[in-house]
Amino acid sequence: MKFAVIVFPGSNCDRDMYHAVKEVAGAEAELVWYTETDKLEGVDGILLPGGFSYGDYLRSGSMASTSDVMHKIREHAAKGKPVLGVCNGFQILTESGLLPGALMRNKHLSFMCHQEELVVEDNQTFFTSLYEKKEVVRFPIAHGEGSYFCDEATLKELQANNQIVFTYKNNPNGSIENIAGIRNKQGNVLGMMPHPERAVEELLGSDDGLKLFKSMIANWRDSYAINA
Amino acid sequence: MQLTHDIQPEKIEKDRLYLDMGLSDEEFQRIKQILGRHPNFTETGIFSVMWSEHCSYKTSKPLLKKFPTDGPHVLQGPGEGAGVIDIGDEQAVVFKIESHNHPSAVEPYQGAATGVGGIIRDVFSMGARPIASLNSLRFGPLTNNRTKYLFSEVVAGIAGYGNCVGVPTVGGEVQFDESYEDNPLVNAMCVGLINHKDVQKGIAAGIGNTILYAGPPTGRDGIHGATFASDDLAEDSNKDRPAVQVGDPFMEKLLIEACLEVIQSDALVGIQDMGAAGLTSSASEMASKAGTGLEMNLDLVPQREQGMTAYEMMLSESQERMLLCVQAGREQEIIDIFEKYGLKSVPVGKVIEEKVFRIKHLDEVVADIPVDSLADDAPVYNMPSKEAAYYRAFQQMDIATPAIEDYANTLKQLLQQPTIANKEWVYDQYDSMVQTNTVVTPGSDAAVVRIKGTEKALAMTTDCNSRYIYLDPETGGKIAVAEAARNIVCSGAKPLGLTDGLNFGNPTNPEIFWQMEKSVEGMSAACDALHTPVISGNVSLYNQSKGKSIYPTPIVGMVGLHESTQHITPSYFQEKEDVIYCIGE
Amino acid sequence: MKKVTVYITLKPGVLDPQGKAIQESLQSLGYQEVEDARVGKFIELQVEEGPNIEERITEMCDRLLANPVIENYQFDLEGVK
Amino acid sequence: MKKVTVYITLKPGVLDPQGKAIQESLQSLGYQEVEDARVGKFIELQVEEGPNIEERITEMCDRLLANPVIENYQFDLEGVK
Ligand SMILES: Nc1ncnc2c1ncn2[C@@H]1O[C@H](COP(=O)(O)OP(=O)(O)O)[C@@H](O)[C@H]1O
Repeated sequence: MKFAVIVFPGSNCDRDMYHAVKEVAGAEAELVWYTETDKLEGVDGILLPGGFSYGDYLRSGSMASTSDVMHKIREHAAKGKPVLGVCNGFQILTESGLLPGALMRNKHLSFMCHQEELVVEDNQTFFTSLYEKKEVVRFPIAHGEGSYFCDEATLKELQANNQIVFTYKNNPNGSIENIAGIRNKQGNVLGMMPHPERAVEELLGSDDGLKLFKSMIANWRDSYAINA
Repeated sequence: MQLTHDIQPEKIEKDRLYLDMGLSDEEFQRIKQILGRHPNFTETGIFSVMWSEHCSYKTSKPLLKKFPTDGPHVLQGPGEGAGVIDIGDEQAVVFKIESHNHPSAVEPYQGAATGVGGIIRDVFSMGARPIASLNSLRFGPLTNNRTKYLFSEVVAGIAGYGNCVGVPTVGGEVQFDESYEDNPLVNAMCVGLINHKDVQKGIAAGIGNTILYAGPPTGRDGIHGATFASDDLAEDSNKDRPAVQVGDPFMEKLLIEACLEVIQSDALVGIQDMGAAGLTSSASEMASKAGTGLEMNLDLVPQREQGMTAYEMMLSESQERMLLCVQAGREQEIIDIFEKYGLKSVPVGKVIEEKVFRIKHLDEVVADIPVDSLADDAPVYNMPSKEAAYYRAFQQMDIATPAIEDYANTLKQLLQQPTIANKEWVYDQYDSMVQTNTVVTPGSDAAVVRIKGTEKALAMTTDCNSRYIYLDPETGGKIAVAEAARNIVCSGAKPLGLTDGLNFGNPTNPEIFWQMEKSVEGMSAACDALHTPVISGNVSLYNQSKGKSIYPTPIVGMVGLHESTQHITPSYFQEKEDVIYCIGE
Repeated sequence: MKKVTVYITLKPGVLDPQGKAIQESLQSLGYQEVEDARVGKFIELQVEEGPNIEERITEMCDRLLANPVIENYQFDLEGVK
Repeated sequence: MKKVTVYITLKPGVLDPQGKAIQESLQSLGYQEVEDARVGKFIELQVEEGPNIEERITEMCDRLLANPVIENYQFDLEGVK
């Protein structure tokens, strides 16, 4: 499976994501500068890394969400291919409408960086099939604007369609329904605030995130094997 | 409106306008001698910033000579943007500490943010990728509202800038004491990783080569001169224009990536960041170090505001700017790299044989100065030193051990002291994990950052107990170095070397100078004993609060090497049943 | 050249922790009379005059300046309310 | 109850990186006509009526709402300019 890690001006977890999928999870991966849209041909999975694209000015993720590469990513997603957005990547996905809702300033206003416990609410997804349902995992968070918000109707829909994939055990930022990560209805686009790519090596405190990347790779292999 | 460069050189002398720029009578006479004529307004400004303590170390130089700066593994000692130490396998670690005390007292968020930005630029302008930041902070007691504001804004500023540029803030320290009430200390340290072959120098070599300006346009940020020529500026409607620099971490992030790509090009000759005294210091130092001269046309310098004078452009401290020397004819290759990151870079001058610093603006030569005089002819002062009266008195005190009745209660009281209490409120706001190398996060004695692709890791810490240093500067200086080294060793690493941030009061007071002298001697003795050379540093003087000097605060930033990540030890208890030992007396 | 000011506010019902913090700080400073605070932002644009200026500004707001999930906006063209 | 709106802007000459990024982003979306953008914020306060309301608001601005080193402010009392 070949991943592209999209690098926007101001992305800063791009190399971390690359390291996690390529050097630790052992997949093929390439860093793709946001203007190099032709490099996305032949890519299987798209990873939108964390950071401060365009300085997070105006609203986090807003300027990146209007860039040309997002059209390509939208097409890619429409074909049912996987897209994962982490932290700023999640903000870009909501800003571009690929995922519903919005990420707002943390409840206590300041930036927070530490490990949090998450609950895997749904292990029937492309991204989480190697986890147990309700498994508790430890991922770092690092964000100032990670409080997930959506209106009542959207929330009902998310719940009805099992789109809530991760929740916080001890909600650190004021997200509604403790939401830490959601997927789209089709199930091929996942956005989450916590950083799985920072949790792939025991040495750094947790390798609970590795199963997320391994799930993607395994599910890709399965569907590829079937298609072939 | 009268423009500053219309002020006649004779008037500068007659009205002693140079005093407001920080030059003494003797220094002004010396400038006249060097030039063989009266300096004009712009030239006076250029000398004043180059001969300031910040750029010339005129009072601290004799003391800094005492530090051991050499060792078999030192690749670059003090003198460049940051020091460099070999860590084997063709890799090296680059680090330096820098103070931003006065800007942070005026505008704490931006002051602290631009302090972080500045020290990161020092590190990547050496060609290194910044891999970690630390900070060392001092404030008055937290009971005061102004202090609370300063403290929370400084921390927010460090977080706001550091998190955005993607350099993890992995450690630091905070102390609260009355002596810092109006004069907080904000020192930031940055550590970078480099391959030997990539080490850059800030030189403008090769006659005819091009001087390239990269980064955002120059504005009137941080020009401290607005007061002295008030008659001149009276008609300027923006008289109350603030001298505060505002940081743009997004710009800095682009600059890091662009510069690290640029250094791979052999079209690049030299590179330096525009720090304090902006264009003036970067350009003149690059020529001075290369033994060349430099000619620059200010009309080519990108400008954020209209009608900027040569004086303003030369002294502006607008952030996130770099100066490069590029092989003539190959400018476009470099410009294209900056362009990829959306950054502008433009030729603004060239290297010349004649060793002068020649600045043109609006078809006039506005400065023509022998270039070496700016760096090499700066005055050096051997200040008088006198043992502090309080010290003698303390030495004569009887030593008494306080009687403790309730140990548990005393311990609890101690732990409630803001200086001792847990600092999670601070470091939780810092992204300490970006770059996925942080093995030991803040909260331990030393932070540990592994080096991908090797078995190695780096340990780093900042330390200084300024109360000890106040009580006994020499012993206190030794203790500061020893504490840092202990923190490194406890993490399992071997100390490599250190950077020092010397924060003191007014050096013209002989008792303050004595504090400086003794603490530097103490630190030097400890460095010698521990084989930890001083490879970079910073001096901040005239720190006082309510007319009283701050405690002498020479901060030690130390880096150590783990040969294997298997030897990393955090400072907290790990498992039940583990045995606790106490080593030492 | 026209000056356009775009005012962006959080939709009613969307929590505004920053506004709440400001209100609490004001109260603790002794301004008990402050019963609510909400924070918005405004963007001043200098726009070269041209046809359809209003439509183009509306477009800019919809495409970039405001996020319809959480924000409302309105704008003033210089001199015109 | 009075509604008070405090408008806070960066002083002229102070760098506004956010404004600059917005301008560039609008330009790259095809709005070449946008020559400058500067960002400010506004705070809507609901204030119980009382004596010296204007002085008290000025005080709030000076003490908390605006940062006098880099920002200017002005305010509207509902209906009054
Ligand atoms: N300003 C700061 N920035 C980052 N980390 C900090 C800061 N202050 C304290 N820390 C972290 O908390 C730890 C404990 O700090 P402190 O209470 O000052 O004790 P110590 O004397 O061990 O340095 C430090 O070693 C560091 O890891």
